[in-house]
Amino acid sequence: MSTRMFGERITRTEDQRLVSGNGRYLDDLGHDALEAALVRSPHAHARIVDIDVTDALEVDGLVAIYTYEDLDGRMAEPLPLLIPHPSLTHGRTQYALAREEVNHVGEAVAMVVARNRYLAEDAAQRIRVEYAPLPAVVGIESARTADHLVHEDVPGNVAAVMVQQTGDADAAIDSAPHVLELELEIERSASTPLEGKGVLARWDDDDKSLLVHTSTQTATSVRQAIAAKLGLPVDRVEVVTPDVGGGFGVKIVHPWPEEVLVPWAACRLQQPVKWTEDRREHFVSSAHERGQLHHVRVGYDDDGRLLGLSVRFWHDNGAYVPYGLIVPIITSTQLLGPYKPAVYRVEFSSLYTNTVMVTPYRGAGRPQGCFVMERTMDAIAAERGLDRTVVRERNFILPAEMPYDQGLVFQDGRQLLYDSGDYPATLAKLKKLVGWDEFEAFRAQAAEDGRRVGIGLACYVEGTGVGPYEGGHVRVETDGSVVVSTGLTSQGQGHATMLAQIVADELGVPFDRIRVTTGDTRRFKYAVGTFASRTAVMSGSAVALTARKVRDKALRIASTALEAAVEDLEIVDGRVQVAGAPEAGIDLGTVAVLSNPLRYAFDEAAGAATQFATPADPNTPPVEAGEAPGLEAVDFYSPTRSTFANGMHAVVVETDPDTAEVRILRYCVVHDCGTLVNPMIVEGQIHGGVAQGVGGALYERLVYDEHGQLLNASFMDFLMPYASEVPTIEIDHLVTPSPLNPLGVKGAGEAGVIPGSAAIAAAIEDAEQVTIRRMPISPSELFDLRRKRT
Amino acid sequence: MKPSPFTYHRPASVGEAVATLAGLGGSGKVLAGGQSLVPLMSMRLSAPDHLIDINGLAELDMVEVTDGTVRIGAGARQARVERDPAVREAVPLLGQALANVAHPTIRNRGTVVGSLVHADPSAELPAVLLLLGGTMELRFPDGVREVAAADFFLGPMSTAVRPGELAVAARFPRQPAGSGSAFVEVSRRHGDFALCGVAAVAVTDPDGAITSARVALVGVGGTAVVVDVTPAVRGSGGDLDPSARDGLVDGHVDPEGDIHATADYRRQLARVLTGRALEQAVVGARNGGRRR
Amino acid sequence: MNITGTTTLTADRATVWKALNDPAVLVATIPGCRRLEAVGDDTYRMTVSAGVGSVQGVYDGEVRLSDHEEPSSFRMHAQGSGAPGTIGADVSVRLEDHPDRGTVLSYDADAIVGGMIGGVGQRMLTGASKKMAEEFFRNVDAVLLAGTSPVAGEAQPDVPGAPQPAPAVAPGTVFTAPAAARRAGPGFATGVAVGAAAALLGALVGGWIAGRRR
Amino acid sequence: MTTETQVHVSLVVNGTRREVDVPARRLLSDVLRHDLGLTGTHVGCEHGVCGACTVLVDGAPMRSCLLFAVSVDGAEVTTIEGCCAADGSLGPVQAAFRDCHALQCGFCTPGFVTTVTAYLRENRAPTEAEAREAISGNLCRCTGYQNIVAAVLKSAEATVSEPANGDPA
Repeated sequence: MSTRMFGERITRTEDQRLVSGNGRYLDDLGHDALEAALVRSPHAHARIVDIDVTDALEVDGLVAIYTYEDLDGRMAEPLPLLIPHPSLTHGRTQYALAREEVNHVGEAVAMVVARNRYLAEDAAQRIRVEYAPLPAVVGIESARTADHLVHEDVPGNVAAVMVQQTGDADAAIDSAPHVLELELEIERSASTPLEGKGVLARWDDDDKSLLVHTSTQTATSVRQAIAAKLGLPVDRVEVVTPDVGGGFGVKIVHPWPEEVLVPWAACRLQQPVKWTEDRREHFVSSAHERGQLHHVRVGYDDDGRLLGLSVRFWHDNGAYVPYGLIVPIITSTQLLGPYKPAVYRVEFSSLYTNTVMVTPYRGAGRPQGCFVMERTMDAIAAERGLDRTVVRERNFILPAEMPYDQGLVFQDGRQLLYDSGDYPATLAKLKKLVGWDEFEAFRAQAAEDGRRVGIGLACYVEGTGVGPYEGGHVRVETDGSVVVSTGLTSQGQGHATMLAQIVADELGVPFDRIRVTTGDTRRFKYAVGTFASRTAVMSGSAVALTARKVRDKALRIASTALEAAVEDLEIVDGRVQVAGAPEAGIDLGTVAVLSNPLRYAFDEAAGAATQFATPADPNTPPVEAGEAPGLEAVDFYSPTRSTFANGMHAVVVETDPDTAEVRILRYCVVHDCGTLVNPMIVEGQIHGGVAQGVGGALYERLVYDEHGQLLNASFMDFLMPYASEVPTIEIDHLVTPSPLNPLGVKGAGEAGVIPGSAAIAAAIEDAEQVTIRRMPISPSELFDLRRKRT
Repeated sequence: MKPSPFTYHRPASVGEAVATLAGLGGSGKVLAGGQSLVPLMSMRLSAPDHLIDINGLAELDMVEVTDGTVRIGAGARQARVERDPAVREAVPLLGQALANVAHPTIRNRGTVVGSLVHADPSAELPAVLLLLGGTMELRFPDGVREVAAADFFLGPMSTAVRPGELAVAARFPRQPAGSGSAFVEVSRRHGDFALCGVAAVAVTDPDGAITSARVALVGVGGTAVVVDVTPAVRGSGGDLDPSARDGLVDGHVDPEGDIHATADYRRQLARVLTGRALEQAVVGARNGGRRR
Repeated sequence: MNITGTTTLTADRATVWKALNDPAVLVATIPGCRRLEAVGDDTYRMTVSAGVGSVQGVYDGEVRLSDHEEPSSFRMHAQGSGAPGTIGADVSVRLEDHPDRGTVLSYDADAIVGGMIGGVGQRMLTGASKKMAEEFFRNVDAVLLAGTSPVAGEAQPDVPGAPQPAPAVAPGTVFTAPAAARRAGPGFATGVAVGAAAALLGALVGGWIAGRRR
Repeated sequence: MTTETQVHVSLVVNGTRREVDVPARRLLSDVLRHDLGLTGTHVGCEHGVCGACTVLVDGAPMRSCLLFAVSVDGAEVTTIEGCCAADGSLGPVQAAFRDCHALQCGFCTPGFVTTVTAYLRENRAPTEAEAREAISGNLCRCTGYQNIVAAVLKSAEATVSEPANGDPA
């Protein structure tokens, strides 16, 4: 067997292109295309009285202006509610262009198409929209009191109320020796990838077909949505994902208004049309996340063991809910982390506000849940006077208890059943890595120098690799190279490298002979998308299964050609040979030739497969029953339920006694995502996740005023961390293979971000002896907390 | 986010630039480094009908260090001034302040005079000009006028520059011999505008006693504010009495709260950073004054 | 955003009241006010060219005065929009006799700033607006001190032969500002907040962005 | 509105003279990307904060989204495409970014590579702290910067040995 690729730190095949400026992102395409700009609402809530485009018509280079009035057929209907749920009793979604009412600042009201973006913006600026402002509902409190309604047909602004429980939690809490109640809040943030969204559509009137490039996390589903909206046969629409400059969740939502408007305009104008989202548009019209308010009631015994846990929380879903209840459902279930409260009850309300809609952002409700659970653990430890790690250990689910049934229904509608994990071992590794037991000595030393330091930790369990399925296609070309494709998309996770590593091992071909394509519906039409840390689990398993099929077929064909038993054959470096007698063998390329009986020889290799060249039995069909021409296969992986990765972070901070500035001295991560396909890539995912966790804890928040104006809609005031704000991250791995999939892998994409706010809040609290119940926290806010304390 | 159309002027001389500006009345806007103006234009918050580009004017791209002053032309980039050894020797505070101005990439294009004319209440450079008692040189068709820093900054974003006038240079007096200086600030992220920033100049006598201690604070009012804390010097030892120092600062700052920090927190920073800046400045002064 | 302030004017309450409710005075004292058209009782359409520093914009809007309690208080409601953004303001103005002489004016403005400016104009909002409010009152005070009613002065109805604006202004009457007033510095008109807000927005955004990278 | 007047702009881009006629308001970033087809320069915010559009103008890193092309008429511009080695293979900074896994989605990478290329000419042997400082004007949402810092240090070693690489022609 050739050197094993699985588990190796292979540098990425994508990078040669990307570091030399040869990436192809959405706006790098379609130089011949007309460009679109949108007129967006400056009001959070208003009726549209009149739209006057007269002035805009004078703009040189203007091609078209569209408003709701122009939308026909299903384009005139609201965009789809992607994930319906029985509890989502009042689901509302937006129109591609606002109809009579706008429900958040930034909602699209009109689309301008012009010769280029400059001219499109000239025209957009000259369109006069007359609005009749309505009272805005902003923030959870104003949504709950419901003095005003976002949607007049949605009483109380309540989109959904959902309850899950494993027993009578209140009774358990009431009879517990100790009870605590906490109010915990996380503010709004957003994915903010460096590349915004973008769509390029080309209509071929001769072929009556539409080719759409879009910066999305799901090409196959965008394809279906466009076909449905434009009333085109699905087979006339193809969607291709170019290089995507980051997604982090915001690009899994679809179709964005522009994803149907731009193709629709391209069909009408019979010219290519492109829209590239600018940064301001991204802030006011692409999805946000995180904003939730939680009330916790917990009962526990003298040792800090959880006897009953009851959580009630309010989720600000913004103006619309196209993505259903995924975020709050994840919070309500993943909140439990590695712990096993005797009884658990959770109830949440998903509330409408006149703000940008809320859909998953990396972590997807888990950072909130982790913050709630871990703050609760710290509060119990403080109240009991116990070490924070001890309280956690006492509540851990033990390895012997795996698989562990939490008795809840997860975001995929399946049982919340942990497949594997060793939480005590993870914690032991973390304590060692950060030096938990030596910290008091360090604190004392620091205190002597007049420095304030603190340490905190947080644990999480993450359901990864949710279904329903992903598939793979693997084909050996006659030159021996291998093409692999899977339907989900890539936004920089190194999928092409990771999947090639898997195929290289399964098929026995050199890594550099493998080319991987993702997110191109011309190549693979059945897929779900890239989210929930699912690519390695889903597409990784799918291409592994597919490669095995191809391998079996190669061996069958080769055994005839080599007149050797399949069992005696092996594939080494792209060559099928008899084990122990490598001189007797044929290249996979030749096997590919033989797999495809030919009448015509288009090249020399093909000649070997023509009807007079092969010594085939004239009395059997050239393609045997049950076989198909070509050395290729398609297969799918569809697990019964998710696999559960876990991890624990510890943070050491120093706070400035005068300015209340917070500096992270150490950030330690112990991470268990099962087997690692490429540790370099997994660590990169953790680094990036932690940076977003640090941002969410200390810098990033989206601030709305009471009128629904987003006050920091730019990179100048939305404080995404620079290198100067992100600490060096120390990582240790634990490997508990998943029993659920052929590779033993678990997802790793979101993990890093989950415990950030919880761990950093704990560390600051430990340094400052203040009580932190709300994140993020700024120096100014810490300064206020200090004053309240004194 | 693309700018509105405008008529572009590239004058061949300062005279032509001034004539063009004057001819346009209020409708002309000067483009120097453009690190503030261009994003404003891309957001269409600024849409001048005419843009007068002075980047090509060699006569403005100069830094003159004389016995008395450092004169910086409107074409001189912040990065160049920051690195100029003669400037560092004559007015160390300028380099100390420039190191806090955004990021190096911005300083490669941004100009010192452009920043002064922009008059942002959180900008570092106006504090330096005010603290050192510098002047601005304003050209108009019939001549030049010098405006003292104290009369130049009228409020947030507003200065004494009249329509049709071109700020051609800024003059920074040499820091007194035996003086030390420092600039410290707190911002949310490295390179962001300061929540509060303090420029300090201290002078000590041969025995190390403080004879003069002055600061200029940014981010705590409509313009940078100068505070003379010399009265807080405590008798013989010649050190500053912290509470007296804080009292003087409190009397001069009137910060506003915003989404990044409350007014109270800014007041706290004003005190703390004044203390830190002066501490560094005094150390500098006691180590033989302007560091060479 | 909420802006409140108090200032003392030299003139007596009645005079100040009259001035702040006299479109001819307003059009002359609101910096950058190009045009003020009476479209009904106490309702005016206006065009203001305002801004600070690099940020200039032309804003069109409508203003309505209400809740008159002569000579002690009135409310003002304004909606306006221009390229940089939109403004909606609700201002209540109170006039009290100064114990010695003159008038103490206090205002309480609640403004909604929308559009591009709404998202990037935050940093110096209150500070700049207060400063500009003071400037505006200095202007008004100056006009009143000078004693020359702008009505008899440079600001004239554009409608030929229109009567001098009486307390009730005939709909359709258009006032234009004296050239001088158009280029005056920024000001915050509690009387007519559109101009104010416009100027104010300008200042804020300009300063704010500049703050990030000078 | 009538057709905008075009201004002539002449630039030396990656060693080659390029001439374009564009409106005065055309940003250098758009000229490079859409008029000259050098799409390696990316636009992440158009207000000068993210640094993705950073190119070298007469050797100094600048935000191409904050420059009107006409205002740098006659300048020498180096883009990410010009940071390759003379033979077209990866330059030392580019290679270090690949080897250190200093990029994920790659959108911000060109701005980092140009910035680092210029920085290493001034400081050939940065400490880790200096390396971090050197890239602290550029935003990356994927990597957490740790591997980018490593790449700066690695390319410093490489550039010391082969000084010519990455320099504009």
